[in-house]
Amino acid sequence: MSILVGKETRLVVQGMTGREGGFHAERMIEYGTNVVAGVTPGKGGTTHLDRPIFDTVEEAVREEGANTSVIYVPAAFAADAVMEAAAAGISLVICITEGIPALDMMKVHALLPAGVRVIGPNCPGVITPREKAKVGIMPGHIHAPGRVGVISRSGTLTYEVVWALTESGLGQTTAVGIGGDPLPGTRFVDALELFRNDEETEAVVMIGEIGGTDEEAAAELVAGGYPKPVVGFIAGRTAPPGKRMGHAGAIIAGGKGTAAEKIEALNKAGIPVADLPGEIPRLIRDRIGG
Amino acid sequence: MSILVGKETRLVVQGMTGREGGFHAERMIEYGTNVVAGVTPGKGGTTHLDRPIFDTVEEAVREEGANTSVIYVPAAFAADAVMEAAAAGISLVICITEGIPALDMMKVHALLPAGVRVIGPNCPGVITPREKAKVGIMPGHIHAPGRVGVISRSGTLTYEVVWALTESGLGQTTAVGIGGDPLPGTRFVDALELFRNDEETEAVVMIGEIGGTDEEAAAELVAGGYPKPVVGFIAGRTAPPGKRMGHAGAIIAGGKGTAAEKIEALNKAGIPVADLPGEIPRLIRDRIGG
Amino acid sequence: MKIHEYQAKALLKEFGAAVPRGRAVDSVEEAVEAWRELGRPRVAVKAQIHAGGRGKGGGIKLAETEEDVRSAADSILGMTLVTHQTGPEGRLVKKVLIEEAVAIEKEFYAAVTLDRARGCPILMASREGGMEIEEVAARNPEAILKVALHPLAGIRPFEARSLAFALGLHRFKKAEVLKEGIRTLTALARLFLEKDASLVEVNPLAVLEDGRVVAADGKVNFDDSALFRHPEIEALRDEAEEEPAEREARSAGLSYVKLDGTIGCMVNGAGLAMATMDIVKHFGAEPANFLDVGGSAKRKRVAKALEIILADPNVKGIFINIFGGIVRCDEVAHGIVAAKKELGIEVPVTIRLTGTNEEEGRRILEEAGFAVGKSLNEAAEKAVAVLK
Amino acid sequence: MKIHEYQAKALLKEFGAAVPRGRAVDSVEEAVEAWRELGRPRVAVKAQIHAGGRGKGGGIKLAETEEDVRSAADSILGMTLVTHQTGPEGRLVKKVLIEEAVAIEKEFYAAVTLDRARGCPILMASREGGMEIEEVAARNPEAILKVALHPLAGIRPFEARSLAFALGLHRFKKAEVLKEGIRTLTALARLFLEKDASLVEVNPLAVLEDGRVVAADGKVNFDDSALFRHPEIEALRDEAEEEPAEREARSAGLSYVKLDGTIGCMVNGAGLAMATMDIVKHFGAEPANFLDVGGSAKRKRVAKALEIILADPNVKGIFINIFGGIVRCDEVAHGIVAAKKELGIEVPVTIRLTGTNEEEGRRILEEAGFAVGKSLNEAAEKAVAVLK
Repeated sequence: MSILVGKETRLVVQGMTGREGGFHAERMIEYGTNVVAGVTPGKGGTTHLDRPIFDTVEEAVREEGANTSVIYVPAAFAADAVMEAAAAGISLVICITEGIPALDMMKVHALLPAGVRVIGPNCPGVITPREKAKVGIMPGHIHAPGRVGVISRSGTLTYEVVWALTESGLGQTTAVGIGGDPLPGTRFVDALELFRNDEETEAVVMIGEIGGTDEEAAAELVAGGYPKPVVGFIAGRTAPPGKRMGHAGAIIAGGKGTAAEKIEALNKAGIPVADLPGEIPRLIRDRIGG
Repeated sequence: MSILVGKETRLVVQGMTGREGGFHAERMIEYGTNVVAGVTPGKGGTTHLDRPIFDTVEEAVREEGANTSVIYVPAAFAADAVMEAAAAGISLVICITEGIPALDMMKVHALLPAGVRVIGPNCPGVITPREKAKVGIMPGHIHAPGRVGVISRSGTLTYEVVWALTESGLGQTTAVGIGGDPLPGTRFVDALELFRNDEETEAVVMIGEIGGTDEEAAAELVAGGYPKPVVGFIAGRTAPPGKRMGHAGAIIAGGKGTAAEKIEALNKAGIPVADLPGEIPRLIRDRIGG
Repeated sequence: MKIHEYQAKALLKEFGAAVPRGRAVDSVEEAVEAWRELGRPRVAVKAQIHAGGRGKGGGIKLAETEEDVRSAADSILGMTLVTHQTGPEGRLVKKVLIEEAVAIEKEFYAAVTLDRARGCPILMASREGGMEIEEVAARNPEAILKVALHPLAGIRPFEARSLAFALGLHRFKKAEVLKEGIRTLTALARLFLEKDASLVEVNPLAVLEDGRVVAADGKVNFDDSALFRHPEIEALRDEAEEEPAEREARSAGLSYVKLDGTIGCMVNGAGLAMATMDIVKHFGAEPANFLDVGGSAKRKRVAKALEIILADPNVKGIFINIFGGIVRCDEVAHGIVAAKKELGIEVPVTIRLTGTNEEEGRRILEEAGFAVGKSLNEAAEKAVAVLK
Repeated sequence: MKIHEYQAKALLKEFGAAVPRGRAVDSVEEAVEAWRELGRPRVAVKAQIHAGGRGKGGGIKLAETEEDVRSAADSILGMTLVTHQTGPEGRLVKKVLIEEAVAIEKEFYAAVTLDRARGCPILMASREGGMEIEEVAARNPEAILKVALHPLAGIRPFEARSLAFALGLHRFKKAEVLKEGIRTLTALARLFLEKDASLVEVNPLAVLEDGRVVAADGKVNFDDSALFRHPEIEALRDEAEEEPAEREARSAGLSYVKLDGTIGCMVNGAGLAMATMDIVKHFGAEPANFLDVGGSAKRKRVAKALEIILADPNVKGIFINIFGGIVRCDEVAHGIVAAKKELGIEVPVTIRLTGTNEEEGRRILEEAGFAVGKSLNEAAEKAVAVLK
């Protein structure tokens, strides 16, 4: 068993015939992901990477039984693509696209049917190494099947941590990139809930950063009782207030959302916070042995 | 026990200082309804009929524990009044106002928090004679505590049936006016569900009319298994197609929604349909005796 | 409220749908002028009345020359057009639309209406354009594609796109058909939501040989309850298209529908009014009208209601059925007495009165020489019997 | 994106909020002219820069006579205004707003912003106007009233009304204050939603002695991601208000923030870039900047990034940290080599490279004379050590 993606994943790639979508669809197929179809309006009836291309997600669901979608659609159209996937009966929508207007995502959340989960936007995706399922843009080769769940607002910083876990022999159960936008579809608390009952996951790493209060919410959830050790990292200790640090969500606004506040909240909840990414494997081993 | 309104009702009257609202608030108090407050923006701090008037429903809930609202607000502002009540934590909103734009009600339904029930609009309200609780505009004196639940799209036609039930000695448990609009907040199927487990209700009368397919949906529900006898009446056998018969919802559009179709659907579900309102008590007695 | 085709097309255009070039005119001279302005093409001369089936009734003609245009406009303007929707009395044609005739490659159907069961607007479309949708629905319901719209979100791009693909708009040689079709479907939905329409129907929605997608016909009805916030729509009302008695009733705050029978009915409440018509029929007569005097029937309004009923020459008897609730029986009685004095009612009147202030109402009416019943069945039977 | 007060007020007015009469000008002569046009009232002369705290810094002056206006405008235009938000380098004032001084009875605070935790826009207001909201939030959070808005429904009448009552706007002698306040709150919310703002703040929202409610100050920020659909907002951009290096980076597709340290950082990915800054600090130095070369860092972009870093005179060393994923290490290496050739890098450069095409990247760099590490910690330590 795994969370979010695995052997049961039947993936449709929205924007598969585009440059980004095509490149990553190929990498996903190479890795072993079950990519069943692509969607590009107007290219229905063709094939790409030996997969059928449809005009609509609805057709991909009907014809190929797609249950998961990954979105590589330009920002102006991406929110609509998420809603199309949700309306077509896709239950997990992973949105890679960066730069979607905040208002569009608010509307998406207000309209999302019950039972549909969105990951992202502006995220690297989700990977479950043991089941050879990679949905997103992360480099597959740095991952290894293992014991640790990873939840992160970042992309390359996640790779850094993932690689440290791989090198240390701990590996990953599933790594979830929840994305760097201010309104992620899945937050730390949601991802923690998913890992809660995942038998293979022995510990969870939370990679947070400045901005918002999602790390604090996660700390509260863990303080309320969480069955496995959680270890944290917070990027942006040296970030100045009022400046957006790349990610739309990484901003200390009105004096709130500093790294210091988050580290304090995590520590209070009994979550050790690493000073350097490289310390994370040791913090985990201290707790789960091996 | 009763459905919808009863001894537990703590009623706030939205539009209580208006002509209609004031008149009916007085009638409701006379009947025995527990009217705890009125709301008229700008008149907060005054009293009317010995009840405190507030500027907002939220204050009526906070200060007086209102749990039910009745709306006598002009059509242009009524949908907003429903949403205000729902947002303030009122769980039952009975909207008397006629002539609310259909689009406004669609938006209300799309925005209604879970657990909030709307009755109406364009309805006479709800009355539970046994508990002296009358919320709406129906004349109280024609009702009598009894054994029959009443659900109706009409106003005076309901009174006609209620009076026949009262004269016959059958009386009513609760009479629910669901209203004559095309998009009622509570439909026949919903009201039937409420009566399903109401111990005092031995039979239910459904008073339908031309337009829409809510009677057909109710027939389907009953055909699927309903624990008490249901008797029907359908107004508009002689109504021509394409013409709105007073109620916004009473129109045979595109050849659909005729009385004949509805009567057939009810009969198929084993629901006898009275030719004349006066036959209803007999049809009920045939089924529940007494 | 209904509006004319030319008005509907102007609205559709405002919301981004393409329509054939054209202009509505009142006279033959203007018709010729409009044809010249269009560049003297082949045109359709279309009678502007609030009813469908105009073609079969001779209300739509094609014309290519000035003479043709003149003669078509001359024959249609001023005619009384009878279609299956006008009733046998027909409608006087006061305006014609002079419109460029378009070269149609394929006809579709598209409409937005209210889905009562789902409680939302619904966008419907079909490849079987030019036919009445009820016919398609009866014969081949699968052919009608439906998209339920969210009342707050309006039409979302993927919804319009999916429908356009499902209709096969991407299969035309001209690639722009798909995009044009999406734009048109979006326009229909936006018009429906932004103007509080109750129906927006384009039939046929025509794909032209040159790749354009145009609303070759257009029908838009509005939610009467929402007209208060659309004065620009209210201004489109053509009172001449309404039944005069219904118009008069509406302005008096009464709800009245003329029917073909002989028993005039005056009732308080729409449901009871329908039931009363049904009872009249049950006892063997035909109702002359639906009339709801409303929930706060004052004497003046009651008198006005009787005046409207009496103006119908078919009326041979009147049945008044009042169940007093908010409406007080004495107030109604005063209205009936006033009407009798002012209008001199000459047909038999049967009255059934019960509810609030019933005794006082009965006394007033009996003093004025009316008999008053209490039981609905008995009164109805009597109302019908007096005709015989 | 930020805009000036005068631009914010024009937008607020467009959406139905009242603002004091006034005009923004570039010169002393125009300032006097604007004052004359206003009817020679008492006016405020307000420096237009993208930063708060202007009053304390001498950027806002009152004037009543032509001489006053002239001297106020003269002293403010062209000044370098330093406030707690500008940093010590201050901002050059190129425009002043000449605005009617209003007689304020009471000051409120009102704003719409994004509530990240709830995922919706939030309308906030407080009776403690004129103060910074953070201060109020810290001292008396109960004083801040909040209404969570539905992103599709926008602000509903009852929401604006409830907030206006909660603020006590119905308690003013002038009855119109309530209605005016409701209109203003509604305008703020509509502006936020219709223009994709990230902040709409009116502080103070002033109730005037004559019963008017006006936005005495106004601040509007926009969601950068949504500017593509608001060219009219993009047109309000004042590039002179932006840090030149940040502007240059933005147009090259780089995300760059200037800081005060000495170690220039070039990283791929925003999270890793922040973490890299933190590591530099951890080992005892200060980062000179945040710089994310992005997810598809091509050699040209890498070279540009180095150019921007090197233009900062504080930079004493460069730390390049690349975790190749989509980004290929060889491509980055080519960019570094190209930059070295073109720019002649004179400060020490420490490189950490790992991930996709790492070997090739390492080879290219080593051939060009760079040392390349693999471990982040070691590389960071070394980057900091070279300074000492």
